[in-house]
Amino acid sequence: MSAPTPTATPVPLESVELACDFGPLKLRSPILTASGCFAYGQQFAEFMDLRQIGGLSTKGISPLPRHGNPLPRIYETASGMINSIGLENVGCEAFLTEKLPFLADLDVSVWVNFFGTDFETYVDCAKTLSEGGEGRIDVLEMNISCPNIKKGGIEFGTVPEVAHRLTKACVEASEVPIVVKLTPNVSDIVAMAQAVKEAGAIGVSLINTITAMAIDVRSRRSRIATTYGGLSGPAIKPVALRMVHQVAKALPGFPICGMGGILTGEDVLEYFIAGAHCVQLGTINFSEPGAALRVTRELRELMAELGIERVQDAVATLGGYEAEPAHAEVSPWA
Amino acid sequence: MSAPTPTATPVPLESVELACDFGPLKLRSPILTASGCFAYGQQFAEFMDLRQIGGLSTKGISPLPRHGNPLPRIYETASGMINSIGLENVGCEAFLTEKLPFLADLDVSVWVNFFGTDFETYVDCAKTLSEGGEGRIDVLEMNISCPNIKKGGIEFGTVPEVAHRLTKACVEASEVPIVVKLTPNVSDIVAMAQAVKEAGAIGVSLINTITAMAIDVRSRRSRIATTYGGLSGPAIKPVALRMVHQVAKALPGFPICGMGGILTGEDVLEYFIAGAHCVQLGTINFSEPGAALRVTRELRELMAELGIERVQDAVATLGGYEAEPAHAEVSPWA
Amino acid sequence: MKRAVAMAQFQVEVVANRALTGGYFVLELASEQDNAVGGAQPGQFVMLRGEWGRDLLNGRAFSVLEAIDARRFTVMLKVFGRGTGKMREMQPGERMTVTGPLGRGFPQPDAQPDGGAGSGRKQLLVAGGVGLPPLHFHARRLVGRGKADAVEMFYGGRSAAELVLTEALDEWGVQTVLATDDGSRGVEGRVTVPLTARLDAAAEAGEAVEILACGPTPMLAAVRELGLARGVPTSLCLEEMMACGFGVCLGCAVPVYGPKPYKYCCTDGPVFDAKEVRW
Amino acid sequence: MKRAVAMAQFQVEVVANRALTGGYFVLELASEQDNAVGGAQPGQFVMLRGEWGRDLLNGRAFSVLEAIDARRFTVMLKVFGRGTGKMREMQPGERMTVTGPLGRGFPQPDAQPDGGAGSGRKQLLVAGGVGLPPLHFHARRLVGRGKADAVEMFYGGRSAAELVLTEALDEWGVQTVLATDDGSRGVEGRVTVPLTARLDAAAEAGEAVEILACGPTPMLAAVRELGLARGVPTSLCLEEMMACGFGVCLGCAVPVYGPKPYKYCCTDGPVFDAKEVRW
Ligand SMILES: Cc1cc2nc3c(=O)[nH]c(=O)nc-3n(C[C@H](O)[C@H](O)[C@H](O)COP(=O)(O)OP(=O)(O)OC[C@H]3O[C@@H](n4cnc5c(N)ncnc54)[C@H](O)[C@@H]3O)c2cc1C
Ligand SMILES: Cc1cc2nc3c(=O)[nH]c(=O)nc-3n(C[C@H](O)[C@H](O)[C@H](O)COP(=O)(O)OP(=O)(O)OC[C@H]3O[C@@H](n4cnc5c(N)ncnc54)[C@H](O)[C@@H]3O)c2cc1C
Ligand SMILES: Cc1cc2nc3c(=O)[nH]c(=O)nc-3n(C[C@H](O)[C@H](O)[C@H](O)COP(=O)(O)O)c2cc1C
Ligand SMILES: Cc1cc2nc3c(=O)[nH]c(=O)nc-3n(C[C@H](O)[C@H](O)[C@H](O)COP(=O)(O)O)c2cc1C
Ligand code: FES
Ligand code: FES
Repeated sequence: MSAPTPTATPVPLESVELACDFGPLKLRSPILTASGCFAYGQQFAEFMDLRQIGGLSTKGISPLPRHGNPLPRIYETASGMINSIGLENVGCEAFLTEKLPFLADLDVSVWVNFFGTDFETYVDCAKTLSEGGEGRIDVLEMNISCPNIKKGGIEFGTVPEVAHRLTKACVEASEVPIVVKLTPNVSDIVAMAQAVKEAGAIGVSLINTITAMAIDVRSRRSRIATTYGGLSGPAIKPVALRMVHQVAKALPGFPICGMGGILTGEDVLEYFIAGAHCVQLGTINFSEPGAALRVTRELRELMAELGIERVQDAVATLGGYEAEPAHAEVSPWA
Repeated sequence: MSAPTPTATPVPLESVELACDFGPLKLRSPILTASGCFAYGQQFAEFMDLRQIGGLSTKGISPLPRHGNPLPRIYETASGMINSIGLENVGCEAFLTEKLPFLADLDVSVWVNFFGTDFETYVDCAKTLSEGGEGRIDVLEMNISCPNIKKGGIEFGTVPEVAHRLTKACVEASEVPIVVKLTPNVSDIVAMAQAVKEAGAIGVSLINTITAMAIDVRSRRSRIATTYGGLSGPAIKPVALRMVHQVAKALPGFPICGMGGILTGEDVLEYFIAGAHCVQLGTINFSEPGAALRVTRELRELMAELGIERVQDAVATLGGYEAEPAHAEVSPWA
Repeated sequence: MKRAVAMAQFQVEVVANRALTGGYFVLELASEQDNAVGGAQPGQFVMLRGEWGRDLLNGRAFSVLEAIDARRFTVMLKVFGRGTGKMREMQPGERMTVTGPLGRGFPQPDAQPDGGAGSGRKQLLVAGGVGLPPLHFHARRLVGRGKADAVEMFYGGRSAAELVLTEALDEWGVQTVLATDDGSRGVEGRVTVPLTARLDAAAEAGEAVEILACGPTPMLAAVRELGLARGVPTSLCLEEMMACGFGVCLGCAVPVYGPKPYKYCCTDGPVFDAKEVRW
Repeated sequence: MKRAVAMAQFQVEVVANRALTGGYFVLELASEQDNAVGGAQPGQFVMLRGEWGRDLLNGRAFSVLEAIDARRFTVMLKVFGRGTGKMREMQPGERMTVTGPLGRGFPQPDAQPDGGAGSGRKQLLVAGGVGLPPLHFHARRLVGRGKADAVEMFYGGRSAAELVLTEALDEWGVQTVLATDDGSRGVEGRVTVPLTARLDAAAEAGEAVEILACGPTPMLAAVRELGLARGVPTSLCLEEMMACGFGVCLGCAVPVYGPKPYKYCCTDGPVFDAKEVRW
């Protein structure tokens, strides 16, 4: 028997408050857009009023510009897609001069996703962005989880001690708070979150893509030139949600930015209940560039319907099931 | 530019040979059905001629019968489903007396999936099944990867040294060859495969389900009574295929039974090309109990079309991309 | 209560998709060859799936509403989630895959002359919402055998619009008590209100009755309480999440009292003796 | 070649789904309000997606075949995979989402009087298979401006059935050379056979021509070879895997010569100067 739904008292739409905290940060809305799925924002201005999103995470920035991987770089799979863009980006300098001003003007939370190719370039990048940002960057989102980069080592993202050391160095080099974006390709996501928390990250972003492949049986080649790519989209939502819940349970109160396969306001609420403090929308932006606003509207309506006034009222509120009545050979009804 | 498809010379349907080897085993067809998705086989006799499948893996057997988890136990997600059945099974004894005779009569490859709740019961189980099977069991498929079992420890499936020790003990206790079924919930699948190979397993089954969750936002509970369950179905195929390829590349020739989201003959061929020697069909059996035969037919037709006469002609044949012409500022065409 | 006919999987075409009030609709499905659903027992169900590709993987369970002949049958449903949403939009000519008939149906009023459930007692059919179809089918079958007076229907919904297919019951001469939460049709209140009165009357008159119920879980829990408190044999037709429908996924466990803690909704049920259900 | 009109995302309804020969079909789509595709340039494309749920996530790219008016336009396609398979089955009244118009179209024959591509040279349009729509649209536009003689069409397919929409070309008075692999219509052989003859004739006559080509990659590679070897300005309309269509996923990279190793099919193309393509 599924237990009956707890009856919620709806509240008026106007009393739903989306403003919320992410650790030390104030967000106007918990709905952000994800790195690599929103470029540097400009293109989306044609589709919506960007000031209504909570914030955005830029395409991952490295110290020097990068050109990305050979093609094919993307392939669609069941309820998801695989990508291996290769962390193509304009580099720190061009970012600061050409892209950041536009973002700063939006007055939303600006998360600059970044990475290096080794320990030193990670730290350099954090330092350069922190200094060059001149207060216009709200978060440095450190990507230690990209499956598509050859140099730099998978260990940053999979070995807690290595992640700890790297995070610590970047936190020390940066005035801007650091959120570490973790890869799901690990045995123990909690150990990773714990390690970067202790190193001074103000929160974690969960999850990056899951390493994956697809094969063209006619050409007998991977559908992705670099053989493997990262799986995103609704297919991975159940895995992402599980990891968010694991981390939220193990590190209560530690801010989590949840992502993976969000398509609707209901998906967002699932992430809150699991323990996320804010979320990012990724793949959906490609097919529906105005998705962040629709999802915001849906979330607001759903919160009103379910009587949830503030985002934090829902965060980490997963309940359990009542135990079934004890088993007995003979029915008490007999 | 996607390179042109290599032109294949079709062969007649009759010359397609599905019989193949899996290490020391001879399989009549590489298409088996997966543990937990085929019960003990009987129910499927109403839908198809079971003698036409390559073999089947039984529901996981433990030394003693188990009753399984409270409900809800299953939930559908985007292109997949989550389950937490709780390894319900009839136990070794009832399996040997009540279920095995039916399977032995089918004259297909009988894989008995098994597990214990700790080191000793794993070994016990292997021994009991090996002895009690009296030659009617072809493979003991050791499940060290079930996300739904509380006792027994996640370490069996995630720490190579622990998996090695356990596998070694079971191999020594059993006359029947052991295939170890690995969990995808690890940072390094190759290390796991390597460990069980060195312990004497004749092959690995890849992959079991990915730990996952979904939330009912109205009741604020997990859709699964035990909070987490295992994700299966087409959603996970890209992850499974990647792991099969990683292991096949690292351990050439080591038999791999591939599974995860197979729906079509083309899916099967993808697994072969990635490096699987045979495959299992799981979730598809629920909605289409005759799927194994349709998929067999599709595979045969596709092999004929592509001029692949024997299964092993396709195994581990993934090719690469030609390099793009070197980049230059000035076009050679200019 | 053994399965009456062999189950099988077969293709059907949507013949009609008829809207009723209250968001309910009836799909009429037909196969090219005779199918086993023609011989379905009331309470048995089918797993249905459209040509939906890689998402919406598993079939959806629906009670048979009517086995029209050896090739045609109907189900009644409303939009619940994605699968039923797609079914609402289906057009005549579209194809679906059916597995069934599955499960065990309701006890027959004359099936077992040994004094247990189904022993010639008057059957009080208690239906709520999408719980109507199997009981409607049950009534139809008995009417077809000239036994309209073997059953009485108690049928509840939130409002008049949610009570559907009642004309047929009238036509058949099946005594029917309707109840709506808002009083817009029939008795005002839950269906358990008139049912209680009926049970009390039966007890007073020493009349042998039994209950067959299908509907939302809270309703079934209340009906069980009422029935068993009075020693009235009570059968509940349950719904659980199902992936396969034929006993292999073990997803549809129903907690029970008895030698084992679980039975399976799809193969042991969906109709269970209220006494054995462990809620 | 800047984007002529702002792109946007909007809803359309399928007005008609017309089968042609060879498995091709034309979808006519209409929005309730004026849409920007009405002002599309030939060579620009749209991303289309039906109400397909959680699978088939991204839009599919299709060249505009005709911008009928400010609300209606058509695309021409054939079944390639799952998305186009669903589109084949679409019925009038079904809804789709459109993003577009996207990308940069073909050079106009009179656009640039500076001697570069599009400088009043005669345009040889070379189409193969699903490469027809943008060139057909281009010819239609020029005809509409009374310039049927600014273009000549070279159109190839495997067999007669694969050559579609040729009546319109005849009607418009566009000089057209057809070629089929099996000789069932027009010249026997690849479309490059008559194209070679035409290029050689132009060279001999000192006639200024340019090539605009769209079709399968091997055809484009051959056309590039022919054109550039003779110093003929050549534009290729390319296809790459696309997720977004508007420059944010970086999935549709095209390897090029120039300051950077990649350009993007969706924003820098789909029409590229053959010289810059790095194949
Ligand atoms: C024996 C039986 C008979 C039924 N008879 C009817 C009927 O006659 N008319 C009717 O309207 N409904 C009936 N149902 C309920 C019907 O199966 C669900 O409404 C339907 O599965 C919901 O599918 P969905 O895709 O719209 O919902 P979603 O929420 O999108 O479905 C997600 C998944 O959950 C499963 N699921 C969700 N709810 C249920 C449920 N209640 N029971 C089983 N699986 C569920 C679906 O099958 C699917 O796998 C019956 C259920 C059972 C078990
Ligand atoms: C600029 C441009 C214009 C096009 N114009 C036309 C046209 O007018 N008529 C026509 O029939 N086809 C055209 N195509 C090709 C068309 O986009 C593909 O045939 C279509 O995307 C295949 O989708 P599917 O779902 O059937 O295939 P699937 O193989 O199921 O698609 C899987 C994924 O791959 C992508 N994909 C597959 N092939 C291509 C491709 N060639 N280009 C881009 N993405 C692809 C799909 O968008 C989808 O995301 C055009 C492509 C581009 C890039
Ligand atoms: C095309 C593409 C490019 C991406 N690039 C980056 C990146 O540069 N840095 C990063 O941290 N994550 C990147 N991601 C991962 C997303 O930010 C996000 O974590 C992931 O896609 C899961 O969310 P989704 O399922 O909503 O897309 C990329 C994802 C996609 C699909
Ligand atoms: C309901 C269900 C029960 C399962 N039970 C078992 C099990 O007992 N032992 C096991 O090793 N794997 C079990 N599996 C995992 C499958 O055998 C298979 O590895 C997995 O589902 C991936 O394949 P698929 O995507 O084709 O389903 C189960 C899967 C499902 C869906
Ligand atoms: S639904 Fe699969 S066992 Fe009942
Ligand atoms: S399709 Fe996304 S950048 Fe071109």
